[in-house]
Parts: sequence; C-alpha cells; structure tokens
Amino acid sequence: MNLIEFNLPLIALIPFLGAPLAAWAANLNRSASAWTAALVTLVSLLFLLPAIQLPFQGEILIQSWSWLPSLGLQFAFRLDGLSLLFVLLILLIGLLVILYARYYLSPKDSMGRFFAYLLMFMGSMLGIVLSENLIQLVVFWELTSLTSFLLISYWQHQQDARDGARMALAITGAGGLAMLAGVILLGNIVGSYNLTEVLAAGDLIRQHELYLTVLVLILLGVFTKSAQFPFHFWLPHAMAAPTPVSAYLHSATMVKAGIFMLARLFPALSGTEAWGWLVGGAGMFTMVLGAYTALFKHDLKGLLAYSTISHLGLITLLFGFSTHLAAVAAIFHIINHATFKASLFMVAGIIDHECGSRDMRKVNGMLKYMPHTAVLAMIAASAMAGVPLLNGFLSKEMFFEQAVTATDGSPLTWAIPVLVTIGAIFSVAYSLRFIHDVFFNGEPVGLTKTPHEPPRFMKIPVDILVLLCLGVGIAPMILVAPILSVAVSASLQSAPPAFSLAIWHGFNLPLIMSFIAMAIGVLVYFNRYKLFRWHDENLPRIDARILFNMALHGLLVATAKVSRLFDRGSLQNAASWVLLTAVLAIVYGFIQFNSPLLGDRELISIDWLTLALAAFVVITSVLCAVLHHQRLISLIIVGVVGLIVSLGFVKFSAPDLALTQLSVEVVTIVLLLLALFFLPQHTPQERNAKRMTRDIALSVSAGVLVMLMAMAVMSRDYAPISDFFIQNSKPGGGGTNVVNVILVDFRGFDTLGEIVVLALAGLGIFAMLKNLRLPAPVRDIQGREWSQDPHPPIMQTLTRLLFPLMLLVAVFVFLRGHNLPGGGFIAGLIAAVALISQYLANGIDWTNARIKANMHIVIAFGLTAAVVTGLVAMLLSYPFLTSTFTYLKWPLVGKFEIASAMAFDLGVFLVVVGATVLILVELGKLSHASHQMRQQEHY
Amino acid sequence: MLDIILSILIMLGGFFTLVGSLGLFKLPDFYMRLHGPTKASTLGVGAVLIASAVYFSTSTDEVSLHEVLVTLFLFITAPVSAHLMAKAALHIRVRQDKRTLNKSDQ
Amino acid sequence: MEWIVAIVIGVMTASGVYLVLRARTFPVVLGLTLLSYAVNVFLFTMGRLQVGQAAIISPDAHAYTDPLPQALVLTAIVIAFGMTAFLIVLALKARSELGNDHVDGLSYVAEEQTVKSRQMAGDR
Amino acid sequence: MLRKVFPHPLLSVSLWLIWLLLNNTVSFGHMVLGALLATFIPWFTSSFWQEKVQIHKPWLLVKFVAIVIYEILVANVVVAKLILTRQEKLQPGFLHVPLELKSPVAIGLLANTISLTPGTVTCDLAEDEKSLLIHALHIEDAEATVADIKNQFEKPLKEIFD
Amino acid sequence: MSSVWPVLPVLLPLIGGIVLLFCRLGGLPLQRSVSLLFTAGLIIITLKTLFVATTAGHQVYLLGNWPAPYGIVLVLDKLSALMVLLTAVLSIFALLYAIAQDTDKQGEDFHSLFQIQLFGLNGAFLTGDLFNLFVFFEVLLLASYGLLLHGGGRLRTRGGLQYVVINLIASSLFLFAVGTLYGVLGTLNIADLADKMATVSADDQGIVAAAALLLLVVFGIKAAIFPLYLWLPAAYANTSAAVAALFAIMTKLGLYAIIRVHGTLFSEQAGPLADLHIDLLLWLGMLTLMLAVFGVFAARGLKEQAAFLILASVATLLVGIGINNSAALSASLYYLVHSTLIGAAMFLLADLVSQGRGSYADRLRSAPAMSRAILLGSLFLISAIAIAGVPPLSGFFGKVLILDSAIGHPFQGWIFITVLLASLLMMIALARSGSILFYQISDEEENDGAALNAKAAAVMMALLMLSPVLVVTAGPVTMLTEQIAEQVSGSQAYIDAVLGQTAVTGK
Amino acid sequence: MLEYAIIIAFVMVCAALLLSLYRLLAGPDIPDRILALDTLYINSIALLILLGIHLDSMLYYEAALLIALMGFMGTLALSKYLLRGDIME
Ligand code: NA
Ligand code: NA
Repeated sequence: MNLIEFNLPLIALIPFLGAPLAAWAANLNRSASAWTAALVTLVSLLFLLPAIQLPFQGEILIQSWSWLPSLGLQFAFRLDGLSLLFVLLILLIGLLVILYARYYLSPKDSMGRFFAYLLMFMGSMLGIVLSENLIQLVVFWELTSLTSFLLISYWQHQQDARDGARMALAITGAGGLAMLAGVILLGNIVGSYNLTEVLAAGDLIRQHELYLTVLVLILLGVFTKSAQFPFHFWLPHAMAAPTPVSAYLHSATMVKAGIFMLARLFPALSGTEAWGWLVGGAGMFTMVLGAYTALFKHDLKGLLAYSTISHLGLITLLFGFSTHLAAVAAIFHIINHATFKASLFMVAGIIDHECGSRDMRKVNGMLKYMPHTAVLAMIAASAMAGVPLLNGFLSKEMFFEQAVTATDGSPLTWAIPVLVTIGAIFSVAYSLRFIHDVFFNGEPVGLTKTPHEPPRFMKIPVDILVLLCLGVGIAPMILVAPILSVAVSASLQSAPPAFSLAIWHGFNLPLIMSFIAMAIGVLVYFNRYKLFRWHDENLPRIDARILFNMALHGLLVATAKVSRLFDRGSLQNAASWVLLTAVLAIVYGFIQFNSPLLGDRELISIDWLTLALAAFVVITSVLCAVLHHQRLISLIIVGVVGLIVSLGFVKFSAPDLALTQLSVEVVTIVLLLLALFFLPQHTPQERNAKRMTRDIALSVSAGVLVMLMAMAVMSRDYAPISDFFIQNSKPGGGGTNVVNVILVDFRGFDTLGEIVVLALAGLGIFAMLKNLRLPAPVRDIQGREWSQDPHPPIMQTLTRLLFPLMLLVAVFVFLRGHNLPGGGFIAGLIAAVALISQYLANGIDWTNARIKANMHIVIAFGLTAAVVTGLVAMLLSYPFLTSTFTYLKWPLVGKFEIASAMAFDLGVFLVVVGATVLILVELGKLSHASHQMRQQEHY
Repeated sequence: MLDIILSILIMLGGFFTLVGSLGLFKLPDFYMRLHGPTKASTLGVGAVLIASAVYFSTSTDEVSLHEVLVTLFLFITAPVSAHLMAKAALHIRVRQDKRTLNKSDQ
Repeated sequence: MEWIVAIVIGVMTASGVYLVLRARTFPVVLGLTLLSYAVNVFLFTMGRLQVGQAAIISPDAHAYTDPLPQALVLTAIVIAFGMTAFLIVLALKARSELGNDHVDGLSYVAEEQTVKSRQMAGDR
Repeated sequence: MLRKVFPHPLLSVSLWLIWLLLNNTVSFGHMVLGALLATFIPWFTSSFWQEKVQIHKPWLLVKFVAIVIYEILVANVVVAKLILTRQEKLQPGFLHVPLELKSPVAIGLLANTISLTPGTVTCDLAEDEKSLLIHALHIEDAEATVADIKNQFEKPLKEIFD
Repeated sequence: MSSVWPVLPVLLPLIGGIVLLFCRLGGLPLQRSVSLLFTAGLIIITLKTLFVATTAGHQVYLLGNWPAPYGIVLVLDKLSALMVLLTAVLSIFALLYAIAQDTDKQGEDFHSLFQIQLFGLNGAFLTGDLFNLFVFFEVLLLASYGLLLHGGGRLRTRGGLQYVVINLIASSLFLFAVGTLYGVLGTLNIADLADKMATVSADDQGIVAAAALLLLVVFGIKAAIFPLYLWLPAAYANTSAAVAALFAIMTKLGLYAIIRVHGTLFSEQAGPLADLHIDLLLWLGMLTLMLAVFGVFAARGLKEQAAFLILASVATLLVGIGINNSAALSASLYYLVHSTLIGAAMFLLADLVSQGRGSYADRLRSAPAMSRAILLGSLFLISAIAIAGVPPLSGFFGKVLILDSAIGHPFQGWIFITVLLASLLMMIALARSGSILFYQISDEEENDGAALNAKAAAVMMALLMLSPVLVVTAGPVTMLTEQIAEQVSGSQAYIDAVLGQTAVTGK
Repeated sequence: MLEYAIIIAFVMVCAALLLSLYRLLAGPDIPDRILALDTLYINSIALLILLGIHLDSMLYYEAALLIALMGFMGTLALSKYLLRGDIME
C-alpha cells in the first residue's frame, strides 16, 4: 500500500472526518475538543509528509479517481508548489489558531461546535488548494462559504453575528455561483475540467469568444471571496465572528482563496488587457480604499478588516500586472500578510479578551498592562506598515518596484505609483494607530475590567508568528525562497523568474516611495483628529449592514409582491389562470401551423328533433349559469340538462351511454340534494363587475374554442382502430355489445382503474365524513318549519313495492350487458338506486337494520372479484385480465354463454353498488347525526 | 289496417303527451298543473307503448310485450311522484287559484 | 348537424366554466358537472355523429357507430361521478371547518365582513 | 318450509312474469333463471316486507285493474277536454276522502289509482291514516266525487286486501 | 410470452390496497404490518424491474392479451423502471414516517389509500396508453385527495379544496385533449400515436398541435408549471408531512408524462410537429423557477417554503427538459431523483421542527428554544444545502450537470443566469429561515413543543442520507440516467417494441 | 302513413318538451319546476319509444324502462327536500 497514491484526498477529508469527533470530544472536557482538532490537523499534516518533497523536485503529484464521468468531474487532487504553500499555511496557521482559540473561548461557548466548524472549514480550504478538478474545486469553494457562515454566526444569539454571517454567505455564495458558471464555461472551452489541461490551454482560452465572460464570472468569485471592491463590504461585518475565526479566515485562509484562484488560473487567464484592467483596477481601488478606511475605524478588528481588504487589493493589483515578477511579489506577500495579519488579529483578540472592548478610543496605554503583547503587536504592526527588517517590508518593496515598472511613461500609468504610495501612506498611518493608539496614548477610558497579560498559551501562537515575521524579514532567502520559488513556478506553470529577496536593493525609486509613505504616514497619523472630523463631516456614513438588510428586506417585499401577484391563495384566481392558459395553449398550438380549421368530411343533415333537443340544452345550460344564485333551481336544471344529454346519446346511437348517464343523473341529484341541505340555499350576488367581465370572457372563449375543436374534428375523416373491436367483439370477446366488450375485455384495465376510482371516492368520503358535524338547518329558506312527516307512508309502501322490481331489472341489465346495452355499471347503479330509494323512503336506521352488508366489504369483494378474474388468467400463463368464454349447452335450458368477463363485470357491479351506497348513506348519516342533536336540544 | 291502428295509437300518444304538457303550461296553479303530466302524459306514453308493442310484435316474428313493463312501472312511480310533489307544495303553501274550493292552507 | 352538436358542447362548456369560476362551492360543483357533460358529449362526438347506426353486432348491420369513444365516455362518466361526490362532500367539510362555503375559505371571511360593514354604512 | 322459500308467493309469481316480460321470451332457460330470481329476490328483500300481503280475491284484483284502466282511458279524455277547452270555467278544489282501508299496500294502491285517474291527485294522507286529501281539477259535485272514489276503488281494494 | 415485470409493480399495490380493505377488521397494527410488507415487496420488485429494464430492451405487456394499439399495454423501459423504483423508495420512507408519527391514526383507511396511491402512480408510469394514463391520473388523484385531507383541519381542507377543483378542471382538459387526438388520429396508444404523427397531413397539424399543447397544460398542472402551479403551495404546505413527502413524486409525474407522451409523440419522427413543446417548456421553466424562488423567499412558514422548493425543483427539471438534448435529459433525471427524495426529506424536517416549536409551529418567527435544536438545526442545514443545490450534496451536482448540458444552447446565458440566481436566492432565503428558526431564540416564553420523535427523526435522517449517497454514487447513477436518456431520446425503438409485441397464442 | 303519424307525434312530443321547458324556467314555485322535470322524464319516455318505432330498433327500450323506473327518484328526492330538507334521515 503506497500512501502516495491516495494521501492527497485524505489531507482534505481528514478534517471533515475529524469534525464530528471534535464535536463529540466536547463531552469529555473543555480541552478535549481543541486537542482533538489539533491532532486532526497534525494527522492531515502527517499525510502531507510523504509527498512534501515532490514539488521541490519539480514534480506535480496528481491523484484522481473517476467520479462523474459524464460531467468530466473526477475526484482529483493535485499537489504542486502552490498547493503545498497553501496547505502549509492552512495547516500551520490552523494549528496556531486552534491553540489560541482553546484559551480564547469562554466557558459558556460550545467548544465542540467551534472546533467542528473550524475543522470543516479547514478541510474545505485544503480541498480548494488541492483540487485538480475545477468542479471539485468549486465544491470546496462553496463549502468554505458555508462553513464560514457557521463560524461567523458562531455567537448566534448576537444579531450582528447572524447578519454578518448571512451577508458573507450571500456575497461569497453569489460569487461562488458566478465562478461555477465561469468554470463550466471554461471547462467546455478547454474540453476538460482538469487543471492540467486548463492551465495548458491558456492561448485557446484567451482567444475564445467567451473569454471575457469566463473571466468576469471567475473574477466575480475571486473578488467576492477576497473582498475586493465593490464586494468588500461583507468582510468588516464578518468581524462579529470570534477573533480566532478572524485570525484564521480573514488573514490567512478564506479571503486568500480568491487570491489563490488568481494565482492558480494565472497561466490560463492572465496576460490580456481585460485581465489587466479588471484585476489591476479592482486591486488598486480596493487597496487605496481599504487603507484609507482602515484609519478611520475605531474598532481594532475593524481596522484590521479594512487593512486586510487593502492588502488583498495589493496582492490582486500585483496579479493584475500580469508579469512573472509581480506574481512572485504577490505570492510572497500572501505569505507575509498571513503571518503578520494573523498575529495582529490574535493581538486584537487578546486585547478584547482582557479589556472587554476593542474600541481604540477607550483602549489606551496597554503597554504597561501587557508589555509582552505590546512588543508582539508592535513588531507585527511594523511588518504591516512595511518597516525594514520585517517581512512586510520585503514584499512591499517588490510591490513598489512592480508599480514603477508597470508605468510606461504615459500620464495615466503614472497614476499607478502615485496611488500605490497613497495607499502605503494610509497603511503606515493605520499601523501606527494600531501601535500608538492602543499601547500608548495615555490611560484606558471606561474599561469594565483591569487588563493584564493573557494566559501564556494564548501568546505562544502570536510569538511564533511574530518570530516568523522577523525571521523572514531578516533571512528571507533561507526561510521562504525555496517554497516561494516552487509556488511561483507552479502558479506560472513555468520556471520562476530570477528574483532576489535581498533586504537592500540599493537606493532606488521603491525605497523613496517607502520613505515618502513612512514620513507622510506618520504625519497623517498625528493629524488624525482633524482627519476624523473631516471624514465624519464630509463623507456619508454608509453602513453596509443596514444597506444589505434593506436590500434583503426589499427583496423580501418584492418577492412577496410578485408572488402574490399570481398566487393570491384564491381558487378562482388559480382556476382562471389554468383556464386562460388552456385557451391560449389551444390557440397558440393551432396558429403555429397553416392548417384549415375545418376538414372536408361530409356533414350530416340537420334534423329538427336534434335541433329541438339542442335548443333545449343550450337554453337550460345558459339558464343554469344565470340562475345559479338559486341553488335548488339550478340543481333541477342541471338534472334536466343531464336528461336531455342522455336523450341525445340515444339519438346518436349510443344506448349504453344514455343508460349510464340517466342512472348517474339520478344518483347525482340525490347526492347534491343531500349536500345542499347543509349549504346556504342561495348564492349572494356578486358585485365585482371586472371579475364578472373576466369570467364571462373566459367562459365564452373556452366555449367557442371547444366548439371549434369539436367541429374541426367532426369535419375531418379519420381511420380509427375501432374496426378491430367491431370485428373481434364477438369472436374474440364473446359479446355483441361492442361497448361493453371494450369495457370488460379490450380495455378492461381502464375499467379496473375506474372502479378503483369509485371505491376510492367511497373510502375518501367515508373518511371525510367521519367526525364531521354540521348544524342541520331548522327551517327552510323561507323560514318555514320542516314537515313533521319524515316518511310519507304512501311513498314508503310503493317504493318498497318497487324494490324487488328494481333489483330484478338490475339483474336483467347486468346479464344482458355483454350482448345488449347494459352491464355491470348500469346494473350496479340501478341496484344502488333501488337501495337508496329504500333509504330515502324509510330512513337510515330502518333500512340499515335490514341491509346488513358492510359496504366497505362489498367494495373490497368487488375489487377482489375483478382482480382475481385477471389473476386467474395469469395463473394460466396468459396476461393479466385475459378473458375467456365458452358456450354451454344444458338439457332443456339450451345453449348459453359463460364468460370470464362476467366475473369481472360482477366485480364492477359490486363496487358500483358498494361505493354509491356508501357515499350516499354516509352523507345521509350526517344529517342523521344532526337530527339527533336537534332532538336532544328539544328535550 | 295495422298501419292505421298504429298511426292512431301513435298520434293519440303524442296528443295526450302534448295535452299533459299543455296543462302544465297553461293551467293557473300548481295543483291544477299537477294533473296534466301525471295522467294525460301517462296515458300518452301508454298509447305509444302499446303502439310499440304492436309494432314490434308484428314487424318481427316474436311477440313484444315488454313495453307493458314500462307502463307498469310508470303507473307505480308517477302517482308517487305526484303525491310527493303535492305534499311538498302543500307544505310550502304554494299559491292556490282563487277559485279553489276548500283551500288547504291550514 | 355537427354544428348543432358543437354549439351544444360549446355552450355547456361556457356555462360550466362560468360556474366553475364562481366564488362558492355549490356553483363550482354544478359547473364541474356541466363541464363534465360537455366533455362527455365532446368525447362522444370524436367518434363522429351517427344516426340510426347499430351499436350492437348483428349480421344485418352495415355500419356501426365508433364504439371506442362510447366506452371512454362511460369510463369518464363514472369517474366524474366519483369526483363530483368527493368534491361535494369536501365542500361540506370546508363548510364545517372554515365556517363558510366560499371556495377560498378563510381569507374571504374578513373581506366579506368589510363589504358587509361598508354596505351597512351605506344603508344608513 | 314453503313459506320460508317463498315468503311472498305473489311477489315471486309477479317477478317471474316480469322477468319473462323483460326478456320478451318464454324460453325454458329464462323460465329457470326467472324462477331462481323469483326465489332469491323476495328472499333477499323479505326483511323489507314484514307484514304479509294477503290477496283474498285474486279475480277481483284483475277486475279492479280492468276498471282502473277503463277509468283512466275515459277520464283522460275528459281531462283533455277540460285542459283544452274551458279552463277558465274549471272549478278546482280539495276533497277529503275518509278511509276504511287498513293495509298500507291497499292505501298506497288507492292513492295511486286516484292519482292515475284524471281529475284527481292524491295530495296527502292524514297523519292518522284515516283520510286522504285529494285535489280535483274540476269539482261539480264534491260529495259525488268522494262517493265515486269510495265505491269504485276503495271497496274492491278493501275486499281484496283486508 | 412477454415478461410479467411491467405488470407486477402495478398489481402489487392494488392487491395490497384491497387486502388492506379487508384488514380494516383487524385493527391498525395489522394494517401497518401488511402495508409495510407490501411496500417492502414493492421495493424488491421494482429493483428487479429496474434490473430487467436495464438488461433487456422495452418490455411490453399486453393486458387482456390484446395487441397494441387495440388493447392497453404496459411498457417497461428504463425510464419507467427508474420512476417506479423511485416511487417505491420514497413511499417506504413516507410510510415509516406516517407510522412513526401516528399519521395513520388520524383518519380512516390511510393504508388502503396509500397503497392505491402507489397503484395509481405506478400505473401512470407504466402505461403505454393515453386514455389509460387519464384513468391512472384519476386513480392517483383521488387517492391523493384522500391522503391530502387525511386527518382534516382548516387549512388542510382549504388547500385540499383548491387542489381538488383544479385537478378536476385538469381532468376535463385531459379528456378534451385525448378526445381530439383520438378524433384526428384514431388511436389512443402512445406508440401508435407517435407512429401516426409522422403521417399527419398538413391540414391536420394545427388541430393536433392544439390538442398536444392542451395536453401539455394538463401535465403542466400536475407538474406545477407557471402559471398552473397556484394550487400547489397551499395543498402541500398544509397536509400531513408523510403525505407531502409522498407527493414529492406527484409533480414529477407531470414531468414524466411530458417526457413520455410529448417526448415520444413529438420526437424527430413527427416531422414539422417535432419538438413543438420544447421551447415553451424552457421558458416556462425559467419563469416558474423565478417565481418558485420568490415563493421560497416570501414564504411565511417552513412547510410553505418546502412546497415552493418542490416547485423550484420542478422548474429546474423543466429547464433541463427544455434544453432538449440527451445530456440534459440525463442530468434532469439525476436531479429528479435527488429533488424527489430531498424535497420529501424537507417536508419531514419541517414537520419535526413544527412539532418541536409547539404553538409557533413552522412559522418563520423567533420562538423559544425547541428540544434537540442542534440536531434539528444540523439536519436543516444539510437539507438546505442539498435542496438549494449548494455543494457538496446532490442538488449541486444535478444543477451542474444541467448547466453543463446547456452549453451551446442558444439561450445558455438565460439558463445559467436563471438557474444560478435561483440557487443564490434559495440559499439566502434558507439561511434566513434557518437563522430565524434555529438562531433567533426568544427567551420570554416556555417552549410548548413536543419532544423530538426519535423514530420519525431517524426516518427523516435516513431519507436525507440518500443525498450524500447520490453524490458518492453519482458515477453509476448518471451512467443509468444516460442510458435512460439515450433510450428515451429516440422514439422509434419504443414504437417498434409496442406495436411489434404479439399476443400469447391460443387466443 | 305510419311515417307521417310518427312525425306528427314527434312534433307533438317536442312541443310537449318545450312547454315543459317553459314551466321549468318560469316556475314560479319550486314545485312547478320539479313538476316540469318530472314531466320531462315522462315525455322522454314517449320520445324514446317513438324513436324506437321510427328507427325500427329495440335498443331504445331500456332507456325508457330505466326512466320509468328511476326517473321518479329525482322527483321524490326534490320533493322530500322541500318537505324535510333532509331527504335521507
Ligand atoms: Na423521443
Ligand atoms: Na339525511
């Protein structure tokens, strides 16, 4: 087992695996989480060891596995100089932050949660820098947004922590999505998402028509992550996070992810004018703006945040220069900034921890309370200001040099060194403020506690970092040159340019710029109060958080408004949208083609009987709509419409339809009457004329369209499959009633579904009516008492007389169905009506006492009969529902047919009876219950 | 001959059906209108049914008597309907023609 | 003749749609019933209109009506019945639980009350 | 035993006949099937018919039916005339017909008969089931009308059923 | 003899439903075990079905032994096999959750309705006949009405009423459309219709297109496409969690129907009629996506938010289908599997949260701390990540697959902007609701919520865990979806298989 | 001869239908409308039987039979609704 074959993914994944462990360890004791986290970090580091020398040997280690081949997504990791540098930064500074955080967090903070989040973040960062596949890189990229959300909102009870976290998530998340789009485009331009291919395809990319789109999208990701103007505003608000988080995320890691991408994609994207303007422009502006703003922040962390923004701008600007030496300077400054900024954040945390405040107007003269810390802070801040013998000085000199070389003499380019110097001036000024305003400048004001040195272990990480600042500043060639060299080489995808990290480059323009910056910077600092006043009076205060929250709120209101524009929670609204869409769909579909509306089939001549029936239907249906306010009347009219429609079916040779329609009609009237009892008898008039117009327009256009569609079809010839049914009905299905044979045989499966629907209706209604109570009206619509005669005897007697007759007719209709109009449905409905007539005439109690069948079980038996009929065929290795029939000849009785379809039809019959009776009787019982209620009230 | 009988029966049926509905149309109050359809119409239908029975008995070689059943069912159901409608009308006190004897409003 | 039937379908559809768009449950149910009549006739006419054709196989029939749309309509009728039954009971349930028979239920109670109070103010 | 199989023999016979009528046939197969149904359906519905329906004079029933049909025919013509011609001279009214019948079936049949014969419609049965309220389209002599009904219809029914 | 695999996933739940009707007499414990047994059986059968579908070609089952286009056929292909398997997997979680939360105790016949719902779904996925599809739509709708209203309650009834009425209108439209297609083409079998589409005369194209688009509206109502989605939020947000979870598949059924019916009918063999629905789908998809996300943003409760998230997933799928290439279809299917399972998980989570917050329920307002807030918060975070399409969970990969397939599409810019903007807005909205629900704790009152139902939470977690599983197995899963997309993208094989299937001899 | 008779009968039945329609629409009371519905049922029977004779087909018989047997249910239910509101108790 060769570790070198799969150690890279482990480096990134181990922190994720360790996160739950750290969370769990919190149950043991307060330190356990921290030690677990540290251990996990060390293990990750351990897995780096086998490969750590490879970049120095000029090798790129790639480990990849197939993951989502159709996307070109591989589970692929890459270790080269650049990744190595970042892995080391992430892990080593991570270790220091863990140590620091152990002592920083207060007893009431959850250690488990903190270190779990921190480890997940660490893993995400490692994933970014180690990814070989760009999609995978984006995955980790977005993970850093998510985990940083968790870390920033760690103190979730604080409003500003929640807001800051959400703002960071929104901005960096948005950038991540843009980057995703850019990466997808990039991958499709190159034909691969793997860095190896992408980095080799720089020319192809730069010449592609989508280059600019890709560049902008990816830069959106970079700029948001690295807090470049105009996306910088989230970073100061992310300072609501615990300071270790800031020290880690906002100095060394997360914000550097964007910079990392610049370094990573440098060979693929850089070198164009667009790159120069976009990257350089953003960097320049950000650098100056950040430096300027930092000076005016009274909050220590605020100062550091804007300082970070400024330094990130500096690095971005360097990449914007597109030269190899600028890249060297950029990467060098990445290292330096990480060390001094992390230590400064830690110092700020110590001060906050000890003073209970980070306000520089209150915190003064700390030198005598915490001299050790003060020394550390002064060194680190000097590094930040670019004081010689410290690491910041070296990279800053390189930066100045690049700024100078970037000018080609034109007035515009001369602005570059000028602006750079201005940035440096403010940088010196705020660094000075960090030192002077905190550790000197008199006595503290209004602190709640007396500050003193923090616990020893809280200072150790700072010690180490500050030593590094010093070390690098004094002996850069020994300490950083090797790693810097391989990192640059990896970033440029070529041999690194010759560079020298000498402390003394002679007396040159950059050095002059440094001196100017120092001098004016000091001057600016000591005139700061005037400046503060000027700043307060003349510049508007823009609080990004307020703006962001306003934007968010505006978005909330706007989305709600747009949402409600369509979704008003109103059925009529929803229904009219549906109908309108249907109308438009038909029209749109039709007019797309140049087809005539009508065909040339010969129409049959008008006969006046049909005309009369048609007139009847037209009048009644319109009246039904017009008179719908009087509900009972409209119900009667609907009954008439149904009757005439069934007459029409008879007229047009569809007796089965007529029979079914008639029977359903009767049942429907009873059903609706049962329900109407509990509803208002009258629908109030509507007053909304606009809606009436809309509804009428909609219904008329629907009617006209349906009419035209019907005509369009009826006026055309067609070649239906029905001839098959007519020819096979008798020989294949054993019946002469083709419609019935279709129902029970050719398309028996439809019928099975249909009886299931009916059964479901029964079950559903049964369930709905369970425990439903509605007050039964005591008087009718005109205020009359109900009749005292619930079961008129004449009706009782005669319906009882009819009962056996109806059942007989039901059997008759059932048995002949296969050959003549009729069948299980109609028979079922007749039988159901027979039963219901008994309920109607005699009442539920009386009738239930005589019909002992449980309708649930009748339905179940019906379904069973139908399904079993189908299954028997399967047992005989025919498909489900295959029917068979035979003719028997019995003595005397003669020849008669036995068809399996009859068993199926019996199932239909039973379900129809069961469901219909169940529905109506359950509905009837509703009033039954109400009547009992009413009677109880009487006595 | 048969044709004539059939024609008479059919026209008679049509006529009585029409008369029933005419009554429904023009009689002045509900109770009076009730008479039309329950009787004139049933007779009309009866006549048509007899015509049908005769027609199908002669036009095919089998005797067709099942039309009788329609009449039978109608004779059972139509009066029940009429009774119940009248009962309902009495209950809700439908207007009665001013000529009505023994007005039944109590 | 086709035009006549088509007009009938159209008018039933229009009336049905109009009722479906009403604000109370009961007219909606009636509207759906009318709409389903329209659908059934429409579906039926898709087999073209035939007068006096045989619907039953017999040796002396020359032509038959298209049986398939009829079978479809039968299925549709039964399904529509089940649906209507379900819906009307649901309307009762809504009446019981929402306290009114407005298809939009709760939200319209308040609106109606304001209309009522405005009316009362107007009456005075 | 026989009573158990045929709780209502008259009903069974009627059903059998109706079955044959329905099927428009006298084939043996249908006679057998009809007999089965005529046995099964009364048995199934017997619980709805607790009181026995006894027919004392079957032939009188036949005669009664004939009279009724005749009355329907004759009176229909009369009513048709009334509707078509002199409707403004119509003298409608309500009448009470006191009842002697006890059997609900008999009362039901009487009510139906009254309704079927034109000119009169049964509107209500008194709560004590002792009288029928009927509406007459045209009353010339109220008492005579009531007497007619009692004689022509109630008397035979009473003999048949009570 | 054709294989029985197409019919088994349909028959098993039907038999289950009937058996459960008899089990009414045996009490709830019996019903639960029987229901679980049948659902577990369904998973086994559908797994086998998927295996059969991927190893063999189209499996055509002639119901009643009548050949197509005369009889009704069931067609098992890779797509339908995937759908029935997905349904089965989803249903077992929904069922377990319903049992854990005693949802089935709150009304009558829950288990019967549940099984018949599965019958309807599987039938709709497998049928090869347009009218039979209508019938199955009705079956599953009526079952869904029953389930939706199960237990009752004011809001539930209100949402249910809208759902029912809209679907009844949809049913009418369906019949108009099917009728017209039959009236012109003379057949109901999907393969036969597709076959005849090639020979539609120029004079008939208009009416066929009108019917086809009307049919699209019908499926669009089920799938909840703009502006036909208005029934969805209230219906899904107010029903019981188990039912809402199961319903995650219902909207997908509408999409499936579009792929199956419109995809087959208007494939390249349809000549001038080919792809007549595609551009509409794309634009409506993008519009729906934006409105869905607005809904997510504007939602007042977590359940409503979940409903809009379902809507957003449907819209994303529409965009995928609308891109109209094999890769996009494959991507959409991956996303479909993901969004169905995770959408369901979201509903279950919303229910758990709602229970934990007592009288505050799922409203997005600060409430007293609930029990096991960290666990629920973490689950929320994971669900939100998955459903918003944020790395590293399955939603992200689904979206990336869709976007990757959109490259080269004439409207690729719009597609990218819409999909990514939607992701962002969802992320922000979910961060907001998570922050309100889990961070913003008001200390003024005591929490009156119930303790976390451990069993129910376990079911939810198990369902949620399918998201990482989908990430890890993305390779094989997309291999399957690619096969499916390949099989679906040409309709000739489908047509040949259906129309070529011969009946069992001896008849 | 028979043809003419049937046509005349058709005309009369249709007239009857339309007269009933008038009553259905005009009312004035609900019982009037119920009565109109009932009459329409009965008129329909006549119409169906006439159609049967006219087209020489027995297939119209069942429809007539069904109306005779079940049509009254609607009337019954509607009347009882007026009487009791509650038609099944
Ligand atoms: Na296709
Ligand atoms: Na009742």
